Amino acid sequence: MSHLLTNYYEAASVILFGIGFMNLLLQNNLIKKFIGLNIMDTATYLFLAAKGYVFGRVAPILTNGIIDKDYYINPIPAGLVLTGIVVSVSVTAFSLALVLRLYKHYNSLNMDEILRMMREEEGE
Amino acid sequence: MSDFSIMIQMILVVFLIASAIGVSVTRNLFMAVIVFMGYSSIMAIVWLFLESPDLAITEAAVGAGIDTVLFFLTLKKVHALKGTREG
Amino acid sequence: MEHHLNLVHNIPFFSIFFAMFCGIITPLIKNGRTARRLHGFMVLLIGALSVVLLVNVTQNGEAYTFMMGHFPAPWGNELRVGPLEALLAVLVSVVMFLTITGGSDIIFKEIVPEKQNLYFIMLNATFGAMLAMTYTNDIFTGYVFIEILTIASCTLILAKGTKQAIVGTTHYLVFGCMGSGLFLLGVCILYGITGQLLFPQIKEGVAALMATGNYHFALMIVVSLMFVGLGIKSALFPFHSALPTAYGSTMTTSSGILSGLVLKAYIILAIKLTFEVFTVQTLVELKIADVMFVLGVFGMVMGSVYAVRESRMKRMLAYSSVAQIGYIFMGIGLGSVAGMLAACFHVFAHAVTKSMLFVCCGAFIEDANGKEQLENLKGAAHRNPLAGIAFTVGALSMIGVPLFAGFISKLYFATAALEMTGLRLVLVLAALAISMILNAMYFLPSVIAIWTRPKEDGEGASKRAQTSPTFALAMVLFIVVNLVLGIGYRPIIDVMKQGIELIQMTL
Amino acid sequence: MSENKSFWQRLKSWIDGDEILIDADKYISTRERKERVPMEKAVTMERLRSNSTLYRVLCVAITVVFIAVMLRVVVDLPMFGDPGSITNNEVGQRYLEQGIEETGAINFVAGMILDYRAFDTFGESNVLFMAVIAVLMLLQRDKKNISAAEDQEMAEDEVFDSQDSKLILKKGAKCLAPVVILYGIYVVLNGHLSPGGGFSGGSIIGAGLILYSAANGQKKMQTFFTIKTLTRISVACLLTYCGCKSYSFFTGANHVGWEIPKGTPGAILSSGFILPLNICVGLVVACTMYGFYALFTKGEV
Repeated sequence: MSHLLTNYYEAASVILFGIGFMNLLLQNNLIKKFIGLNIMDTATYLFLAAKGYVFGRVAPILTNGIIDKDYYINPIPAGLVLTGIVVSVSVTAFSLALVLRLYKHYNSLNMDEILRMMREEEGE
Repeated sequence: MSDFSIMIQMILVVFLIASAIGVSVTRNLFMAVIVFMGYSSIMAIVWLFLESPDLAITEAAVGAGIDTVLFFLTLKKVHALKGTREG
Repeated sequence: MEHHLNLVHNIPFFSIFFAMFCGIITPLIKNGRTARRLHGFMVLLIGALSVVLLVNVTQNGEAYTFMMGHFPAPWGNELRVGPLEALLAVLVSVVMFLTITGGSDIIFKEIVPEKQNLYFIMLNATFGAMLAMTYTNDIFTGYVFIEILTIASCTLILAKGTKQAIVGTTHYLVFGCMGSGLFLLGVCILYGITGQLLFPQIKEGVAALMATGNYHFALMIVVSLMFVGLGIKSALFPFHSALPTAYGSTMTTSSGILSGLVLKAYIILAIKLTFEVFTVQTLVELKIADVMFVLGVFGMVMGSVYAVRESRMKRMLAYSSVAQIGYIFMGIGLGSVAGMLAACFHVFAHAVTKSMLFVCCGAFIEDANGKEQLENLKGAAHRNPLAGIAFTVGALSMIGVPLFAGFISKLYFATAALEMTGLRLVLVLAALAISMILNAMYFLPSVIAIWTRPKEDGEGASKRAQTSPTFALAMVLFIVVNLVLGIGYRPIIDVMKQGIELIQMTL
Repeated sequence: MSENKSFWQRLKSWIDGDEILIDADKYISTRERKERVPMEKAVTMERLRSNSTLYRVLCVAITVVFIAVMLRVVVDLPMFGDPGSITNNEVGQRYLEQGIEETGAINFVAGMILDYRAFDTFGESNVLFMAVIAVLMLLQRDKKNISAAEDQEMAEDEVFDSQDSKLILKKGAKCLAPVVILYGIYVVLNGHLSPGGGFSGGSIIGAGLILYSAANGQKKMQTFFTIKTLTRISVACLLTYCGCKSYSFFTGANHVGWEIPKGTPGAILSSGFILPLNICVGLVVACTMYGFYALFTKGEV
């Protein structure tokens, strides 16, 4: 338990991941599904960023001309997260465009309802 | 890191979880997007605390900016603004 | 490991960049036909170069790493090239070329003219991403290209532009996002416990962790997250539900690419992870292999059961893919080198066969004016005999009739199972037998149906449909490739063995 | 053709090929009847969902179990902020200690993503490009993607936009847009010197363009920024990116030498390819973000 309190960022990020994942999996409403996707992605990035942090060190940008590995935090997670954010904004835009098209054709945001309508049309 | 700073960070983390749960349970889509915008802004602050200013700038511009704009445009197009309830 | 590189060694790097380059430049080409020519040229060139590379690495018996930039292994990105990777690149090029050659008529018919060039951007990107996933030696690069592949493959599905296609894409995208999310979480935790991102370094880290027993539970969860993620993306049995909706709603050409290649790209990554990061022994020790084995066996049976129930051909083929993916995961789950070898060969056999079946199915549906119920396709083979023959070959290969590719992979699965004892042996053999019977139960009736002349309009139905020469060429080549895999499989197996040995040597 | 033929008779006629049709018909028709079954099964899942309390309880239960397993993993992980953690290894050390010498960038993160691990970043800019092409394919209006209701709605929006009902807002946005764009350009150009870089700066420029377009109407924007401009800028930037990286990967892997001069660390014109790459990424991102906005609102850029 005390571990969870020291690793509070990691703990929070897996909780957020769980919430986001279940939103993506189980929400019927498409917009909330994709908000869930975003929460899930940011949770992963929070986890990664927390892994790079070291107490008492500063951001990895040269300050006062000090070149010392024990002065800055680990730059790798920040770079990976930066890449990840780009990916998730692309996926978000794409998914919302899909939502727009679906609404145009089916007048609904409910995935189950849309699937049902599609099946009914095919059945005819 | 001082105790005070840790306390602030824990409060922020609690806010993050609270807004994530809020997004999941609310039935109003407009509210969900607003709460998600708040979530992204808090995330930007968290990244400042984690000494990653690059990420903070990016998250503020993308998560709280572009993403929210896209979500709102979608809501407008699907006539979900003005407090319409989800179907 | 300082290697003297000659020009041939640059081929993997060149292939990936040339494919992406063609993808980037295609928006400037407004004409879909020109874009198609550029795509065809690119795939042919890369295919030819991959053959050169394959010959070179097998003759020298070497595997090397290619630095992407000025910095060596733990600092910069790397590609890893060996016989197995080169062979996979050849496979991807061949299947891509044949599928698009055979299915391009449908592309030009179904997509509105102003968006045809966009479709080829996505094809080029899909190709580049698959090559990158085949060659990469870096787990995060793998993730980035998984995402490119997700977006590109979703666009291939929605290109048809009908509302069913949009629903199919959304369903597919939701599953794809879940898969990549889980994979990314796995990558992050793995980075947290090993501190590395490149395969060889992670392998050392994992070996050290296994030896000391630290983070045992975390490692187990990491491996499950990554394999479940890849499993969701490659439509492993309980996660397959997006596949029939997506394939049933889109053009058969896209389905052929997706089922033949895109699903395989995720599996290739899973196989690479098994060999180059976690090792087969670790998977067995962590019990992940057992889980994959069970899911694979279930997938083999359940996929076929669903397929038997299905009356629409495209959806039937989609469920058949679920079953075949089950075979591959069962092979990985056997936890032996022989099982992996069989799984690798099945990747080849299924890629070649399923894309051929989809292209034929597309031609049949085209001749039947877009109707895809099995009863509407009656007599389709008489309208288009070449497609009929190819479909029959594909069906026989799927069932596992000797002379065709599918038989050899089943043979190797059975051989791999004979090394096992007890329950596993029984399960594999039973699953193989049941699945073969079920395959026959749904493929034979469709073969019979397409070769049956409908009575009512006897003359109208036997009217020959016009087949373009490119389609004929693609069909003939598809059949030849299938026979080559089914008869002259020895050299291919040898190259795979060599590749696997080389990977295992470089610990 | 009677139903009660023996198996061997049917096999014989099947081999002879004269009665295939009947058998095939029978096969298909039995399969037709079975086809309804999976649909009804699928409906039970919907019924489960309609039973909302049970469904919600199940959702929460699954979430809690998943989170519990993951928390168990977190308990094992290295401590947060521990300098001795395994992630602080030789990889990060080299980025920090020799980064300036080897890349010329004093923002170590920029040096890492645009030089050490540039292949990932190349993939990342391609993801963006693919996304904008995908959105273009989805939302650009063509004969399969138009509806009268939508046309009418858009016409109404246009009338509403042209009224002066939101004058203060519009004037404010007009003043603010150039400042935002300028800040974005600053962030892009200083990517190797200060926090930010191509991606964040590009999104800020994109946000500025969106603001400008919202304030002045898309018509005015179209006078200088159309779909042609968008694709041309994106393609040109990505090709530059592709070219630069091909050069450095090729020379690096083959040990050719011919390195790009790094300049004085800290100066604006320094750090080899990083500045041009940041500019390229920034332009691509700005175009992409504005492209998303325009396609979402009007279905055209």
